[in-house]
Amino acid sequence: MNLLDTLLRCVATLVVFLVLPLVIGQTEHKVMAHMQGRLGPMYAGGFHGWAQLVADGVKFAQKEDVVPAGADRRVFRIAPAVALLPYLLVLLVIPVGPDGFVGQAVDAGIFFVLAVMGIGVLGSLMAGWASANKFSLLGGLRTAAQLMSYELPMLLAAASVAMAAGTVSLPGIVDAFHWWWIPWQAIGAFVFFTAGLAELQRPPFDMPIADSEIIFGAYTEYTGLRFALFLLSEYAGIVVVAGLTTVLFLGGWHGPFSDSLGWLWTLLKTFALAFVVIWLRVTYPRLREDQLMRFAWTVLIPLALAQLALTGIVKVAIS
Amino acid sequence: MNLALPLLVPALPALGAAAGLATGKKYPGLARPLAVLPVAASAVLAVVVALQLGTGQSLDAATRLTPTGGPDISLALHLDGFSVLISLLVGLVATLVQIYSTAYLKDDPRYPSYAALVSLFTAAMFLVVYSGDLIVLLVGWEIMGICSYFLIGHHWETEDARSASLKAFLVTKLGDVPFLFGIFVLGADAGSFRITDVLAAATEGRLGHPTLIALLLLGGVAGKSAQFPLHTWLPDAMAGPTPVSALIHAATMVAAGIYLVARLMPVFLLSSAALVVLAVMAAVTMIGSALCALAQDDLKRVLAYSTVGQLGYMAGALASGDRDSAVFYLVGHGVFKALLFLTAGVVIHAAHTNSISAMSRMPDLRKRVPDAYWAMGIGLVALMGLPPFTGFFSKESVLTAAEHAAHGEALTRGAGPASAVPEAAGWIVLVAACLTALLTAAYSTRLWLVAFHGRAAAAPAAGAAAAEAGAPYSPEIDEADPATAEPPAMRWPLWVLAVPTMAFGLLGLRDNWLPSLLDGGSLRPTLATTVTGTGLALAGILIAYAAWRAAGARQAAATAGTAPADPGRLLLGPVHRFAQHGFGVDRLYSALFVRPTAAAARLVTFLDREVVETYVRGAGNGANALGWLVRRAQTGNAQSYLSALLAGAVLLAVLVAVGT
Amino acid sequence: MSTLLAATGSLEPAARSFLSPTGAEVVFLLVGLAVLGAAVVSVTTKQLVHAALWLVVALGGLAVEFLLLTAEFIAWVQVLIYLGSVVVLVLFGLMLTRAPIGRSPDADSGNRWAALLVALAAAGTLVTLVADAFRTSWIDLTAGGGSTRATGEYLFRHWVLPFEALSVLLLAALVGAIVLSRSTSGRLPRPRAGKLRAGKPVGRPAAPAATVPSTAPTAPAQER
Amino acid sequence: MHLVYPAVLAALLFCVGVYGVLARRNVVLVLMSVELMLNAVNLNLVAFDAWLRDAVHAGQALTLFTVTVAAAEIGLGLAIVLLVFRTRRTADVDRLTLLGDPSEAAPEAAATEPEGRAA
Repeated sequence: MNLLDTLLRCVATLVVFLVLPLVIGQTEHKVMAHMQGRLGPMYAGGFHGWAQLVADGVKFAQKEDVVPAGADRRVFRIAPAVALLPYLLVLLVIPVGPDGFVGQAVDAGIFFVLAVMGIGVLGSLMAGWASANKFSLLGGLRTAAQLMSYELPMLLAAASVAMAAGTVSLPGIVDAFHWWWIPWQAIGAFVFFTAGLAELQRPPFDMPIADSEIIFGAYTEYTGLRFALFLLSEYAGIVVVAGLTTVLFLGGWHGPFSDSLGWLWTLLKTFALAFVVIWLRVTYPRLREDQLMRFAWTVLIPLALAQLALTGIVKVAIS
Repeated sequence: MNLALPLLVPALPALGAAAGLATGKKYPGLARPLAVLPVAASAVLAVVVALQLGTGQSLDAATRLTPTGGPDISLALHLDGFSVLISLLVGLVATLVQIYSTAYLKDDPRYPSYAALVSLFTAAMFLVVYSGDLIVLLVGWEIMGICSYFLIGHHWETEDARSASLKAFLVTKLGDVPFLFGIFVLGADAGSFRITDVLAAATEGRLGHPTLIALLLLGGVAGKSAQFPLHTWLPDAMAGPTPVSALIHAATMVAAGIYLVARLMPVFLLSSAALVVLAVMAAVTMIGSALCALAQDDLKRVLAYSTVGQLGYMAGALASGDRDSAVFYLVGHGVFKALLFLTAGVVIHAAHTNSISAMSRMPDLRKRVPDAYWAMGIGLVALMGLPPFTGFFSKESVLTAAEHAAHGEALTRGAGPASAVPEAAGWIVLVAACLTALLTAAYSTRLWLVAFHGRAAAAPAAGAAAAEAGAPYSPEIDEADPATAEPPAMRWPLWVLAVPTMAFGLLGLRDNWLPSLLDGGSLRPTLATTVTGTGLALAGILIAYAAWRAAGARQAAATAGTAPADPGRLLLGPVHRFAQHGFGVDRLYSALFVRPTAAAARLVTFLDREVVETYVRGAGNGANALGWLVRRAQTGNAQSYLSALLAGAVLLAVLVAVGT
Repeated sequence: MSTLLAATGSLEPAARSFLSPTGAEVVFLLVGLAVLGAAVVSVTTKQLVHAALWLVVALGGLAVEFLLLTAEFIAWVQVLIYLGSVVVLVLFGLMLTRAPIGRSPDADSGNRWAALLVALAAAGTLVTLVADAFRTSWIDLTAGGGSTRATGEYLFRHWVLPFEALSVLLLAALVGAIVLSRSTSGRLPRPRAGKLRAGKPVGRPAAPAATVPSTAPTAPAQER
Repeated sequence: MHLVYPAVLAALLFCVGVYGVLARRNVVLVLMSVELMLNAVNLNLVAFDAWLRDAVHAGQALTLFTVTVAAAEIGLGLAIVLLVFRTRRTADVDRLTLLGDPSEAAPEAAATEPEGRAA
């Protein structure tokens, strides 16, 4: 009974994991096209090229799986999986609705999420090193440095929320949410979301994989399905970051009729954030590597610490 | 009487020496006044002290210097006729030597230290003379030893001077060892180191071991006063500058021994054995040294051997129990020997050589240094003992004393009973003194004739003569320009000394002149000794002159340019060769002591180098080898260190687990 | 049922044995074997980056072991710190010191056999000791012993002072690392070609290596 | 759970770490082996904490502290390693023998170097 329930939840999460990133990807295509005043892919599948992403997937699957001659084959092959799997695990614990509408409730939710997301760095590093390519190695190192730098503000912002809620369990945090948390934790939300963007290496924080700078960094030598997996991990990352921001800072399922329509609120907020992610990509220019690191250490971390202090003060004041 | 004056007498030269040493490097201009003035002041003070003391008086003052647990050591002053007389001599000679040295060592770079050492030497002699305590006397005695070492080695660049200074130091030290023990035994027996106490003890017969004491003291006396068998250092000491020789021979060093015996005469009179020994020593010394003097070619060595012989005279007088005549002789001899040495310095300065045979080839040496010529003549006549010069009276007094001693009625002048002196000692001294008078006259004549009356025609050039092989090295050669006359500072001291040389002996004629200053009693010559002594001296002169004429004739017959006429060679015959080398005493010592000592030293060196050092080296090598082994482990590889550490930890854990 | 358990409570240790392992024990054993295997490969493989990746496996396995020992929070800390940071740093270090792809012939030093000997001896000693000492000891696991709540309680109730001390330590380490890794080209002596050798003039031989720094480090990579 | 399982596992893991520390040439690998040893200790701490049912959970708290210290250690250690690599162009432990006796170590290193290269 219990095992079956767990299995069912896992399968459901897998399905979500396979669907939502595709939706985000498709959205990105269209949104970017519209924002830049161009058509975008219009033919695949008919209506506004809805099947474009599927076609892309098929194309990737058909491509030859090339491994460079000087590469470390095993590591080269494992790397995409290592990059992708953490997001799958994280997705498992993000609550969508109230009363156990979650893949798997974990006691130390935020902690688990951040710990597992930290593993994703390994994927980039492995890919970058195993490709036997200078640009790949540079990209991998840059990725690792960036991810480790931005993990700290992210952790601090999340800690602020956990402090406010008095728990590290994700459903517990959402349960404890009140509307006035939004102004209270606004700085934390900004820090968390921005750091999340950087974790995903999305523009404007895409220096490590900038194709015009170091020809896609760690992923230079990847083709076909493995490259698709990296892309998938990026879109899954968008889902995860948007979902986590929703759950932590935007109240998750809270909203009108949250008892019945809670999951919808969560999804809506997530999508809205994902739209912001795409929007930002089109809006902002890329940060230089040094600017990028300085932003993390001199802006985000002080902000996160300030938020932590504010949370502490208010928390003491209201209790 | 003011005690400060006698205290200032030794203190002034000492202070002058300290000041000279301190300022010599920085202010060389101060060296001359610092050298001359304190010594001269001391001499004046000595005169003042003598005048204040008066005749027949004595002064004693003492302050306890340090408690020893045994007999106390005190800073004691003892002034009587003997000491003031000798201090006058010391002051006169030292002052003249200092003045003479300012010219003689004018361009010497080490003049300041030299002058300071001479001052110190003088101060030490004053200390010896004035001291009323044997230990303080010993201090002055040893300071003189070290000063003589430095002064003889003044020209330390030369091998001669180095070995001579070492030899003088070691030989005198050899005598000082028994001397020190003698003083200790004396002090222990008498219960005091004060000389007055000692003498009192001697007259009261409280000394337990008079013979032992006297013989031990004789060792030191023989060393300092150059008596056989410790006389060998004195001829070698000629390597020092000539003024130093004058100082040593006339006034300071060698006089100290005689003075000491004279001072402790009552002690010696207690032991007839010691007197006999002293007499034999004196006899051997005077005859041997006179023979040696006859054979020497070096002017200064002749004079040195002559000094040894004259010291033998003094020792003979002492052996005869007559200390008055000994001191009389000492002062007189001091004056004319200083004159002779200073004259020799002038001559050597002018002739540029020490060798009298080389001098004989210089045609106008006589005219070049007329002062020296006449002064030398006066000195030599005094040395021969012809009346009315000093030497005559002093020699006669010695002969008289010996004659009396030989008849068993020694002139002890109250120092002890006349029977204390054995007749044998008197006979020995008398015979030896007569023989020596003959020889002395002979070698004096030879010296005079050969040095100033050589056959000038035989000499090609003065410069070549100086370079003649066999001529002893003279370090003073380059110190002055031979073309210029000797400076006045070198000439007028000669005349200052010539006056007492001629006149001093007359002081002994009246009992209330000089003798009253001493023990009293007559110093007048008796008729028998006068005739004997003068006759022997005249005989010696005639023999020497005849031999010189004969040698000159023989040389004229031979080809020109060979060895110059030397009456010594003719007179001595086969003995000449031995006498020239001091009868091989040096060689004997070398065979008896030096070589065994050197061999023992070599043995010790061998033991040290090969045996002891093997252990040392072995220890070092062992440590090295161990270090090498340990160093093998220090590779700098942290992992191997860590491996060893962990292995040790595991081993310990296992041992503990198994052990419990 | 509960009364029966209570009745047999005192007999319980005797009932436990190696022959009847529980499910958790079986899982623990299997994961432990995996951890051990990964660790052994990690210290023996000649491919440097692989060693780090095998270390990831070993450390991840240990996180699972912690979970099995009900130390949940520690398990996540293990994942966060070790897998997320330490190993990444190690990989950083390996890549910055130019770890080559493929086997490095000189991965093991000369005293490998001494090391093996020491390690085996230590293993023998320790295992003998531990097995002998804890032959009859059993752990009674209760859920929630290492939960976040429990951890927070003991950490901030009993261990506050050491916790704060550790924060100071971390600050010191941070400052130290920054100071050490700052570019100090002006103050550091220029790199030398090799170690200092006695009897050779220092300075002149250093010049070629300093002016052409890229040749020496790439040499190992080309050897392969 | 039987206490012997975690205890023996920890002991073995520790010894594997020991081997790594002693046998590895690259400094980074040595640091990794040190991490293995630390983790073995952690496992022991956690296991004994559970066994003793400690009221203040000393074992787990110490484990957390160990992990923190390990993080600091690896950070500093790598900084040092990189510094060493920057200045001496090598990360090999057994070539960092400046503390050894130079007159002895130099010929040794010179002898082993080509041999190591050849292998």
